[in-house]
Amino acid sequence: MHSLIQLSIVVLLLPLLSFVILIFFNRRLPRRGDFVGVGILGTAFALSAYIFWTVIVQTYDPAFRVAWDFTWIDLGQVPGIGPLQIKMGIVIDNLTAIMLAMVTLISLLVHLYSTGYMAGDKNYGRYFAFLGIFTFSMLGIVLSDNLFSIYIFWELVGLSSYLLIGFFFEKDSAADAQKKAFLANRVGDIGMWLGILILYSQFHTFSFTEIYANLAAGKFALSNAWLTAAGLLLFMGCVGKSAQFPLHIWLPDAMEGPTPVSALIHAATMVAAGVYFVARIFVVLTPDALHVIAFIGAVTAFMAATIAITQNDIKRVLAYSTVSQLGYMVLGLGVGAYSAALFHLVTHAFFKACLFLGSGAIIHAMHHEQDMRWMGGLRKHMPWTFATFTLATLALAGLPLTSGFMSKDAILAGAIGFATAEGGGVYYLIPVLGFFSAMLTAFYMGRQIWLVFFGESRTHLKPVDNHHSDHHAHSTHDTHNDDHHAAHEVHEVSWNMRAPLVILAALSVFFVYSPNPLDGAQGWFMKMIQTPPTVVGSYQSAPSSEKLAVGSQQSATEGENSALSTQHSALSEQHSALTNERQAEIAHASHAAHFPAIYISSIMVLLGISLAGIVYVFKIIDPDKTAQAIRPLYLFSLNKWYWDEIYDATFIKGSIVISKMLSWFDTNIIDGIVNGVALTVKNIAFANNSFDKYVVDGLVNFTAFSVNTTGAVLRKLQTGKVQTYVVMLLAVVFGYFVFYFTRLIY
Amino acid sequence: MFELPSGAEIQSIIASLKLSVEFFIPEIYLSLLFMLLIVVDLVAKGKKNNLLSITTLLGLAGTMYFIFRQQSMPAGELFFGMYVLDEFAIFFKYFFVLSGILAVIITMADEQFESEVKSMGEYYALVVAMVIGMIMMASSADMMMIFLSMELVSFSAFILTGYFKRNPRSSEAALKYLVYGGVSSGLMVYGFSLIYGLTAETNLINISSALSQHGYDPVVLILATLLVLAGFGYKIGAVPFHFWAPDVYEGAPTPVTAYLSVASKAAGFALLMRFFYIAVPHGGPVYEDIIGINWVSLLIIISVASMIYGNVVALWQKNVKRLLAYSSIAHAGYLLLGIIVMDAFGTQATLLYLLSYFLMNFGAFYVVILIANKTGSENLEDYRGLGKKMPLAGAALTVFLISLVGLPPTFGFIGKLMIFSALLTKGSLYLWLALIGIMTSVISLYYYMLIPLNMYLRESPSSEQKNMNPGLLPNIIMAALMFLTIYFGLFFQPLADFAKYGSTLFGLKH
Amino acid sequence: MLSLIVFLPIIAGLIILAVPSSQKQIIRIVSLLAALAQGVLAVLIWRAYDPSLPGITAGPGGSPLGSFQFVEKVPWIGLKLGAMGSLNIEYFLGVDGISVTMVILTALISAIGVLSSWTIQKQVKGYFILYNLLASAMMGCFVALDFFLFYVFWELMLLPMYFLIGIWGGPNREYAAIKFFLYTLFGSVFMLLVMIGLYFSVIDPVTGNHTFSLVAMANQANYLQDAILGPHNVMWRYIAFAVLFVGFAIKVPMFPFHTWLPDAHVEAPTPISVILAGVLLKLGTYGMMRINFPLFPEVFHASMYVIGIFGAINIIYGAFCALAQQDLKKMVAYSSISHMGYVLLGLAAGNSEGMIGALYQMFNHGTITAMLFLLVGVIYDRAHTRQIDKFGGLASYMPVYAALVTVAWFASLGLPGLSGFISEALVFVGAFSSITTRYIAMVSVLGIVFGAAYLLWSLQRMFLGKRKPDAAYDLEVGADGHEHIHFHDWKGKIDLDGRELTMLVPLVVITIFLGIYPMPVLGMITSSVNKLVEVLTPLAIR
Amino acid sequence: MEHLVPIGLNHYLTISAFLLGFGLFAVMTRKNAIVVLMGVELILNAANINFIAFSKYNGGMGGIMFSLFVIVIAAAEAAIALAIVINIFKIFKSVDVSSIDSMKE
Repeated sequence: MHSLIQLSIVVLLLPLLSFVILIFFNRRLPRRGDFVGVGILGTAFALSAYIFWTVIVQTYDPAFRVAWDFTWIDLGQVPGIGPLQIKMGIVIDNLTAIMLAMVTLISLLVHLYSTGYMAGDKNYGRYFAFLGIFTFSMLGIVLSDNLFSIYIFWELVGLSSYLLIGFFFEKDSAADAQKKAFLANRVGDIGMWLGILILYSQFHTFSFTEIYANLAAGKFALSNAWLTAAGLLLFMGCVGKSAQFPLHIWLPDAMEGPTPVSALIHAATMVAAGVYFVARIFVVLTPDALHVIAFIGAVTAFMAATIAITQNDIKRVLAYSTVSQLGYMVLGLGVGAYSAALFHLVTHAFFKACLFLGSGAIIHAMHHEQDMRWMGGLRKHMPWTFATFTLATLALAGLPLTSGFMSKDAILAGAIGFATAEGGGVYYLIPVLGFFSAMLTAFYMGRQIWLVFFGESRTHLKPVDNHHSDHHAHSTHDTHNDDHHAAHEVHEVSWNMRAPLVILAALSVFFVYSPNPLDGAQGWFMKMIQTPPTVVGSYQSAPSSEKLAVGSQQSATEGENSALSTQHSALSEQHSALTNERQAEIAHASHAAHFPAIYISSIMVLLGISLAGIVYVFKIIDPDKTAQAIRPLYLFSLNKWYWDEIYDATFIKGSIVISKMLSWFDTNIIDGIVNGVALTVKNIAFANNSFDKYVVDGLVNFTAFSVNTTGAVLRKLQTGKVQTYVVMLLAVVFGYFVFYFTRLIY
Repeated sequence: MFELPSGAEIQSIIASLKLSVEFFIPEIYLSLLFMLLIVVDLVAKGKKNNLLSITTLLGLAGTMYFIFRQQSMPAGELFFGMYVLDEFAIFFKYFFVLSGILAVIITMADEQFESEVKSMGEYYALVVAMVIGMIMMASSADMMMIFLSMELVSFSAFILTGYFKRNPRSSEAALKYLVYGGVSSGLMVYGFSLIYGLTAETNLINISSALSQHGYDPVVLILATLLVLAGFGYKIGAVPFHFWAPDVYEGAPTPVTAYLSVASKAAGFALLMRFFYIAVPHGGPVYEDIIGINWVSLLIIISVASMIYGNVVALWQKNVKRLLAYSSIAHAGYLLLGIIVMDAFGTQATLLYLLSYFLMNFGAFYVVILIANKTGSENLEDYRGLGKKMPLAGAALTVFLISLVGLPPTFGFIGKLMIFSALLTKGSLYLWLALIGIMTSVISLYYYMLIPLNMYLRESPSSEQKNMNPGLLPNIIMAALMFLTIYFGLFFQPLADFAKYGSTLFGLKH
Repeated sequence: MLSLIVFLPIIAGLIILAVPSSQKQIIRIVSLLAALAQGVLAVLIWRAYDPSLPGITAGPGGSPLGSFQFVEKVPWIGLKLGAMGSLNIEYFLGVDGISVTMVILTALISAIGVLSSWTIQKQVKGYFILYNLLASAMMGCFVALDFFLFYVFWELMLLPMYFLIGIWGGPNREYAAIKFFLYTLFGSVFMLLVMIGLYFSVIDPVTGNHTFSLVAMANQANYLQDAILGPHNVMWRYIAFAVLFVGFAIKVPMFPFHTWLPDAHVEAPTPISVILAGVLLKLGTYGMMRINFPLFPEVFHASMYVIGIFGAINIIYGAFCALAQQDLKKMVAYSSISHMGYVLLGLAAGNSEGMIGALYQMFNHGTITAMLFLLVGVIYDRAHTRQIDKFGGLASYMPVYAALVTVAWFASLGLPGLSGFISEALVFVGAFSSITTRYIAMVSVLGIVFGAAYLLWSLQRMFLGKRKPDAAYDLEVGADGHEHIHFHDWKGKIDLDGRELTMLVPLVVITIFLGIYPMPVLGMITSSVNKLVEVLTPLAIR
Repeated sequence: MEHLVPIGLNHYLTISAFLLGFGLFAVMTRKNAIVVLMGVELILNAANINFIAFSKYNGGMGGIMFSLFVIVIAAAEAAIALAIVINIFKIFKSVDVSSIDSMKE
């Protein structure tokens, strides 16, 4: 077993250890054992930093890959298949190493931050335990080498997110939010699960490498539609987890959780897992699938941005911006800008975490005030927060010299290239939406910065009545009953909350990633993460000959250093000869589109910022008046495009109604049938019971008449009278006789 | 017109009579016991001690010995073919003597006799007389003998039914029984006369040969058969000849009810089997039309009617005795299933079912009597909460009822198993019959379970704590019956072999 | 060994019979000891079991001894039937991969059931006698390899169940009890006919007689060509299959034969619900795997589609009905219907993944649902109501209970890391891999969402948020300044007490352990199931 | 006298048939228990006539024997019947068969 593998296993298990310790013993430990969590995460980070160093810095090889697996479930000698095992395994390549370092780092910082932020909460210990299990599952996703284990950890992050969103479960809003998050994710997951099943049912394995090898070898028996479906279904997992349209609704509500959790799970890591997963399965995505993905990403980016501009809750603005940025990443993957998307994933993780922690600091300082309308003028009181927050904002907005600029620009360039490569038309919608969202991003971030840090404090403007409303965060927090008078004494947060801000802000600057502030492609990241050649090309229509040349030469370079090249390079090369021309084309187009993208995006960003300035700094346009002017649009945005209402009206109400109907059906119809049968039996019994009373009478009358007796006697014949019985006896004998007699005659 | 027999002939007649007598010892012995009982009754006038009952028990027990000795004797005809001795007869001899014994036992347990009648007088004598009659029914091979024995049984039964002279229900039952029985036996005799007219024979074996040799007028034969069937049907209490049964069973003293529902029904079946197996010519597959009239279809109709009618009407009964009466009608239907198969396996199944029915029905009635002794009622409502007050009785009754339903691990289940197996050996021909049997037995579960339902699931309205313990001896007997019901449900080998032994009839050509 | 494990409870019952009914504690302890002894034996069997032997059909030379384990085979009844040959019944016990897990499960659940019966105060003696009878019958069903013996045990279960529900049950118990009885009897009586039919159709290769031995029946070579259920009688074979299937499906219970289950559960006392859901339901699917399918492989192969559809209906229908329930116990009852649907689906897949998944799901559903019903019982003991809306915010006041409920609930909705997930996953993998059931599987996947929906919703309504105004308990501020709750007329511990923990913790541990490392159970069943699949696959496809 | 048809089997049978009819009629319609029982006797005697007639026409003593036994049985039955009817009269103060119907469904 490779030493890195052993290390990574340790890294994986350390947070679990922290969970186990804290969940059982936190009340017995001093300080509820928060130091355990921080210490363990520190160790984990140190180890993963070492892994990062070895993989990225020392062996500077894009094709680096070590893997290890073991048999988890052995299904024995399966008829028709032979020996069948379900394996679990770990793979470490550049992407893993980077994600490993990123996840552990942010998790560590959040742990540290939480020691200040969550201090005094009555479930303090449990909180750190939950952080532990989350980190464990997240690392699991990062390290998995097969679909099955990814699915497992996928669900586990869902669980930990469920637990952490509902950490203040006394609040109904929190309880609702956690349920909503879990269910929305479940919807995504069943899609993902079906996608996994499609691939498994063909190859009876979950392992990435084996599936890709089989696909490359053309062993996929079903039609291409199935393959596209598989890709899209797998992508559904990402839609749920990364809050893509139309399953984005849960993420904003997830802000009910503690702010550090929002930073860790709902900004930096878990939501990015979706993107990571799509990157992992990138090679099985057919062009059709990629188109859908690209459009979904674009729509998400745009929609979220439009919503973000009208939100007042500081965290909700950030939440929607997260959705928007995730949209960018998905868009990037969709258009084939593989490394750019992942690059944006990493950069976004850092500056968005920084923003969330900053907002946390603000909320903390403001004693759990979250509404930006009642903030303002904080820069004097909290310089550190102000500085870091602003830097992260610039990165998010994508101004030059920031990490965000490079990554976003790379994606947009890819979008343009994609559009041109696909021959323009409707495909230009994607870059257009991207650029427009960039502008909106700049606008709402500018708005936020202004509302929070500049101007005068507006705390006194706040209407007092919604102090204890549900929207009011942490209403059950132990230290919340001093809100009114505490509002004035705003002060900078303590060191253990400040340090993370600084570190994360530092990581949002360009030189961390690339020497050239204008081109991320020259940085180590883009070099280390390169687009793997698709394995589904052979399922496409054969390309025209002149493209073939490009494709082959392209794949020659990529075939060697692809993640697959380990054992199946021969296969992948041979067919990628006629497959990868599309990627190549896009790559070329993107290179061409690089500088146009820079210009356009910079202009867009400046537009956005200046617009924000016009509205909020120089007050040339009064936002409220504008809102009145375009009220429908304003409400549309404010109410998040009414998605919640729509879903509530359709799916949720729908299933409740159906369930009520079925349950009624169950108790009344199905059961009714059963009881009905029983009843009929009893009624037959009743009929039989009164057999003597009525039928016998009839026969009696008949027989008696046939023996020519008087009606007076007839009336007297009643059941319970032996003579009736005799008559009956004779009637039967006679009846039989007649019956057989006739049978004899005829 | 008839010339007198010569001396030599008379000699030979006497010789053969003497010969036959050796094979007739159990009957003779029982007749002696009958007279002895009357004498004893005269001696112990008025005094209500157990002298009579004990004597009866010992006497009947003694009979077993003679019957046992007959097992070693060769099967054959006695008294010029009037009477046969074969395994079939021996099986039923055991059966009837045992049921006589049980009848006496449960009579001893019934306290109603103290209140209703001054002296047991000829009661036990009549029980014995009935045993004799039934034994002869099972062994007679001649219509004349059949008639005689049947009337012997019937008359004793009439008197036993009306034994509670001052009890209107008892007397009413006796009257109904008398009239109905009289008419149906009368019809049967008329049918006999017609058969005699057709064949000039009264011996079953000769009848069958005569019928198959000389042929016959179908219409007359149909009429005759139907009339005969009326007589038999009345004995086995099968629909549509059942109308007397509910009233008589309800009105008669409970021990008599039990006795009738088991023993006299069994006697009827013995007769039915012998008549249909022997007298009906067996040409080719039995279930094809043999003599213009499809006997089996006739029996099928009767049995289906009995199963359905008995079970569904029982659903509405509130009186336990009446409920058991209807259940006995239903069981007649199940028993007929075994006869319909018309082969050795079917006979064996029927006999085994009779054994199981004997055990569980006597058991059920015994418990009913013990409960009636304490509560003085046989109504379903008055069974509420008895499960706690009389745990053993409750458990025993439940076991007997479960056995009547035919659930394992009870003897009743084995009976049903054999019957259905016999049906299915004919392939899918009789499957639908088996289905009806199954269905109706599911229905029967409902009304049988009404009794445990009342005993266990419901609380008794009156909570007075009087001693409900039926006493040591009854408890032992009850437990013994219960144990046997379960034991034979698990290890039925001996009884099944016994039934197999009993399933060979003299003169039956399979 | 198997005889011992089967009859231990009956022996205990006989001992109890001798104990005066006033000595409640002794009675309880006797049954507990019997159950524990059973558990020990189960562990011994587990340790001594050799997973390499497949079972299902006869081993080399037609002798079951080569293939089954712990075999006990003594002639029981041997009747000469003259023309019909003879009626041979054997006392024939043995386990293979399919039954051994069920044996272990049964032992476990009965032991837990005894513990949970500790609080029964009414007619303790009668209760435990019946309980032990039931335990024996269940165990017998799982180890019997002779159809007759199986049938005897099968029917033997009905009566104790009837009384246990009917006497110790809730207000509407009479209805529920008789409904259960009639329903299940209706299913099983037809089984009797099929059993007889099979008897006359099968010849034991060793003795040359007809036989009830399931091992011989599972081998199509032993069938008389034109016997009533012989290979030539196609129609009757289909009918017989259907009849058997309905008989078992009623026990499962499969839509539309399921309506007895909610009533029975709602009325039954907690331990009986545990037994019912934990073991009895498994008997239905076990019967299918042991009898229904291997005896009529070609019919099974023809009807896989139908079975799969019914499985899907169970999954989704059950989930929807559960979503609508107000009574927590009824919700759990419907959830079992939904989860047994997974078993049906896995069986319908007819391939190893599916069947292994189904069998494993049977085991896991046994443990998990037992846990659910125990937890429901806990709250019912305290609050005397199960209306979900009568609670709220319990998590703050009963942390341990809430934690266990969370584990159980998530196990039930198939969270990875808990045993339920693996079985459900395998079921889906199998169902999707088989072309027959692929689309059915795609529909059934919805069950995952709705399962999560009703479970999380009930969780939220009962445990999260704050106390509802009309809740079944009161709040009072304790000495330490924190709020506590107290239930009316409940003297015991508010949170779980020792006895309840002893019942629950083992189940939780098992659930988690088997979720992380399933091989201890899967290892025992794989070879048998693979063999079963082989038997079921018609030669054409094989 | 030669114009008179000689009495043949059919005449006997017809008579017995009539007897049977009358007997059944009596049993079914008469209220008085005694009359009902006389109806039963009629039935038996109808059978007797059959037996004797048949025994005359196809020879053999069986029929005659049978009829003798039937007569004896009839006598015994009459005795028992009377006993029961008297008892009924003691209790119900009437022998009207149709009024004795306390036991019914």
